[in-house]
Amino acid sequence: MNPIQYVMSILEADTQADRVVPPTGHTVRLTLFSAAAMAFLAVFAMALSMATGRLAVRWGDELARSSTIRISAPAAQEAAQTEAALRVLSTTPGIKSARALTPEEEQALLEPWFGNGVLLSALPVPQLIEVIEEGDGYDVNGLRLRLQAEVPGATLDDHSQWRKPLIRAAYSLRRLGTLSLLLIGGTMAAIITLAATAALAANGQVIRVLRLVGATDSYIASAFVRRFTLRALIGGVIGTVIGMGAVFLLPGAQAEGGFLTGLGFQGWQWLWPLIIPPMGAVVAFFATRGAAMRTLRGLR
Amino acid sequence: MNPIQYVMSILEADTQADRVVPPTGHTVRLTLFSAAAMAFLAVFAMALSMATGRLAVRWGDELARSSTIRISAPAAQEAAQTEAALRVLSTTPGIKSARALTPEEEQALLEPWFGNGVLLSALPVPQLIEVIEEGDGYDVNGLRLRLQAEVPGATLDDHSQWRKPLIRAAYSLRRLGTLSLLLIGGTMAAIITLAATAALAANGQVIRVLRLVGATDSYIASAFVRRFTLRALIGGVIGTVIGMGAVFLLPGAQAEGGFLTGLGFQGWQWLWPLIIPPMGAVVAFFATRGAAMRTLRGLR
Amino acid sequence: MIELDNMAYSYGGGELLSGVSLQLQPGAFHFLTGPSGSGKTTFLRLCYGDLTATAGAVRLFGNDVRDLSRDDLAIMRRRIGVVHQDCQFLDHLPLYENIALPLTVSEQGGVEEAHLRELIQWVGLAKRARALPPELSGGERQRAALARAIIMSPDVILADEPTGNVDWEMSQRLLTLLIELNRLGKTVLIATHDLALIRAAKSQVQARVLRIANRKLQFAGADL
Amino acid sequence: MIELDNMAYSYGGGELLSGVSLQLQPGAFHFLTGPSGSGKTTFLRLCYGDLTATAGAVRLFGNDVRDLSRDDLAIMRRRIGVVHQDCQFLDHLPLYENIALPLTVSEQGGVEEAHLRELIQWVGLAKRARALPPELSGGERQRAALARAIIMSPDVILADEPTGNVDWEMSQRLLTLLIELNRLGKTVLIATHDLALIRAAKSQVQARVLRIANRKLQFAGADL
Ligand SMILES: Nc1ncnc2c1ncn2[C@@H]1O[C@H](COP(=O)(O)OP(=O)(O)OP(=O)(O)O)[C@@H](O)[C@H]1O
Ligand SMILES: Nc1ncnc2c1ncn2[C@@H]1O[C@H](COP(=O)(O)OP(=O)(O)OP(=O)(O)O)[C@@H](O)[C@H]1O
Ligand SMILES: [Mg+2]
Ligand SMILES: [Mg+2]
Repeated sequence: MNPIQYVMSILEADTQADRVVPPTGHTVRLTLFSAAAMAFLAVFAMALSMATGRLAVRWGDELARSSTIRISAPAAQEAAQTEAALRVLSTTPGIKSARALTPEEEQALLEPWFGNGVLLSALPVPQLIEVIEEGDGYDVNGLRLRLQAEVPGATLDDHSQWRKPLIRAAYSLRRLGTLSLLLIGGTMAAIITLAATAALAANGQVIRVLRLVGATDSYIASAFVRRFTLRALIGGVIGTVIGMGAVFLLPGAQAEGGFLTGLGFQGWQWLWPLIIPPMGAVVAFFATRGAAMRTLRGLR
Repeated sequence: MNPIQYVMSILEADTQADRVVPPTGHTVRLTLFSAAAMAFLAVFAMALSMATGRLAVRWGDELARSSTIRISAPAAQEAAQTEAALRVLSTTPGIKSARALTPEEEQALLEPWFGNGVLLSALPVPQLIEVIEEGDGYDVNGLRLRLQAEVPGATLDDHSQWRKPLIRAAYSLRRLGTLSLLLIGGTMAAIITLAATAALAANGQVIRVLRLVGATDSYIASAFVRRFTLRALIGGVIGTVIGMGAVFLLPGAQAEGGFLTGLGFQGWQWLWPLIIPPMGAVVAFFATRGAAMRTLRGLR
Repeated sequence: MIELDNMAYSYGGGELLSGVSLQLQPGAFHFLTGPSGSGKTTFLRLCYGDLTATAGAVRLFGNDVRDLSRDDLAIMRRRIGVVHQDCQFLDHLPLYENIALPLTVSEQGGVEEAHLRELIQWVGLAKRARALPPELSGGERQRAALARAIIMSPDVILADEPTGNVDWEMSQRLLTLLIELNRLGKTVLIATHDLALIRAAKSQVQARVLRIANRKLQFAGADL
Repeated sequence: MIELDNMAYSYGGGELLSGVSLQLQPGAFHFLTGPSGSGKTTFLRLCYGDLTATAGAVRLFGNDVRDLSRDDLAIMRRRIGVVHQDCQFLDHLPLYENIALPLTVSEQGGVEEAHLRELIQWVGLAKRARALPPELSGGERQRAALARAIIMSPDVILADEPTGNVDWEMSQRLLTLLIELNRLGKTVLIATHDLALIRAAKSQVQARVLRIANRKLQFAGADL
């Protein structure tokens, strides 16, 4: 049996055993639609969450993790002090690498200020050391004290002054993405629950008749549960597919490699939205079961 | 009549004339809840939209709108060339202001590179002119050509190289906010419509009885419309209040004045979410009216 | 009051009624009989404009049903009291409010409390007036439906099997009520299977018996 | 089969039934009468475990109803065919599927096509078998309800006003069907207002008549 046949067999099973549940009607359509709408929003929330997550990781990596040490010393001592600073850095925990910038690199950095016609050697340019952190980073104050003691001409500039807001922004964006994912997921579950409950309440007459002709609770409940779970699943698939299509077609979704690559999924992230329909179905399953059992408990 | 009395009178009017519509039940609760849930999400989407809007405006204003001109000339000519450059700038359309930086400002700018022990006057530091744009900005190439002709030592650095991605990011965030507002607004309308329709379909029996005892279409429709519109309004108010409360309590919502002030409203922006409940009510009004009329058309 | 002119009706399949002509005059008292499924309920629905004839004409108070707007029809229905075979109520309202419903929806102002109470008393529901419809017995529902049909003092009363679920004494009581209303000039048409009821009525009022047979409406002979 | 032992019932207000004792033996044929609202429907609902007695005991096939689990009760119901006063169907299924519903939900395998067709024929619904319940006349629904009650060949048949909406000939026909089932050993209990029906039955079968009066169940005398 190939997968398509398998899916078709589930859909057909529905038309056989569950004929006792009204096949269409507003309540079923409501379940279908709310599952679809919520799946659609959830895909977007997920895309937002992933995009902000990516952004946070990138900013975190590229900006937060580097700092600079400036050695301002008489020309004769500069090389020695640079050496000393590098030695201190190599024994500081939390530092991945440290390296003195070459004159060319320093010139490139200063170009905006002096233009490219200036000979660096003519300027008292301090030697710069680029420090890359690792793990949780290093202890800024500790390092500053050690440098003060061992390398008098060194000044540590950990970039945090002007970069911290960027990092904060990135993490606040990421929190925002996660928050909307949670909010929309929660609302999705609540709406599907309520739609299934309302749909079931509208079918009180059906439940009463079935009970009167001798159907057991589990027979009645499972007939409803199958139908509504299937509807939620189908709705979820429809919503997810439309949502993924929309995300794919969004301008800027294609990786531009810019500062913020835009809303979208990348690579294996496209697999994530696929969990939305099954989750909707699970929610519908428990909601319908609960509602059916509650309705049944009121009957003898 | 004070406002509270007025609201109470609306709620009571409902208990008088509209007793013919079942007061509670899953369908009404569904309308109430979906209006609330959607209002809640809409508040968040609005907050996101406003936060990103603010961010875009700030980045746009602070980063995009300034550029720098560097005058590298022999010390004797520097003042004259600076004058000339300022003259050129004052006649360039799209420039709001241009001003030469004071030595102190220049020193502050260069501090990260040289430390604060360096005497600027000892360095061949070029004179910097800060240019603030206005409107659509100036013609970069045109200005560059004019400067080349009139101020040989001037170099224009329009910051766009490294600032453009930031601007792009800001605007892409803002688009994202607007997009989620539209998505959630649309879904909200659709869910309220469907809930009202399903609620009405579940009340087909009520409509039939009313029609049989001689109620006119407009009587029946307006009884339902009043009730469901009121429910959508109440739901919308509840959702909006909870949403606003949640936004208010979000960490980082309090203005930190940072790079991204976090999700939240500022000042008069707190008034914006107040349009959500009436909008939900309007949607419910038309949805219920349409559904009632459709149900009625099937009856004689 | 109600005039049927060579009217025919079909639900889509074959014709159920055809060539039906009848004039219900003010003060007339009619019974309608016929086997189950012969079209009695259908006939009544045609008489109050719930269905539209597929051929011929139905005139209510002089107006052709096809020419009536939906609102006209609703207003005309307030002059016709109907007891439906499957008594339909608003399940969330207590019985007395259900009985007063035609007054409520006509927006003609409040119910005369005393009149309502008297009527409920007459149909034997005084004790159950505050019960919800689903809490009533079959016969109680039928009596409530009759009370609702006559609360507006309509010109015409159409009753579909109004005594199918009540005991003999109660059905006599309801019959007496309908005969009294008829004496006040109301037109009464009762669809029923209960031949004993028809016989009882004939001894009190000049009632005619209509019978649906073979898609036609006939006057039954004196054999009842 | 069904045993009531000094049973009482109240819906919350005063007692509706009290001190009711009765044994329905296999092969018994009973009628149940009483004024409208006296508790006939309530009595039947107690007999198939839809309500639980507030005092005394009700035993179905030897089991106290209070001791039955919900599933036991459902399975026991398949041995009791019930015709409800307000015939309830699944409005989205055609008539023949509604009649076969007890078989469907018992998951005991398919319906015997021939048996189903014969039964539908007998209650005169052959032409309407594919109609949906809302498209049926009142009498047609009642006949369908009876057919549904007996499709499983239950041991006990409880019928609440099964002939309230059908004509005299059809009611005779339905009575014949019930009498025939009784001859096969089924227990039959019919709640009805129709004294003519009871008289007709008494000439064909040894039927006893129960009457609810003043909250008590009594055997009616020969005065019927
Ligand atoms: N669910 C309920 N809650 C409260 N009271 C009820 C409920 N069901 C029935 N009753 C009341 O109990 C009494 C008996 O009802 P029941 O339906 O048993 O009467 P019945 O003998 O079948 O009458 P009928 O011949 O009119 O069908 C009635 O007065 C009815 O109003
Ligand atoms: N909505 C409908 N669609 C199709 N057929 C219908 C519809 N309503 C009724 N019928 C059929 O029309 C016929 C007449 O129905 P009607 O209800 O008028 O009968 P009746 O004389 O009132 O019968 P009873 O005495 O059983 O109430 C029946 O065979 C019924 O099945
Ligand atoms: Mg009928
Ligand atoms: Mg009863």
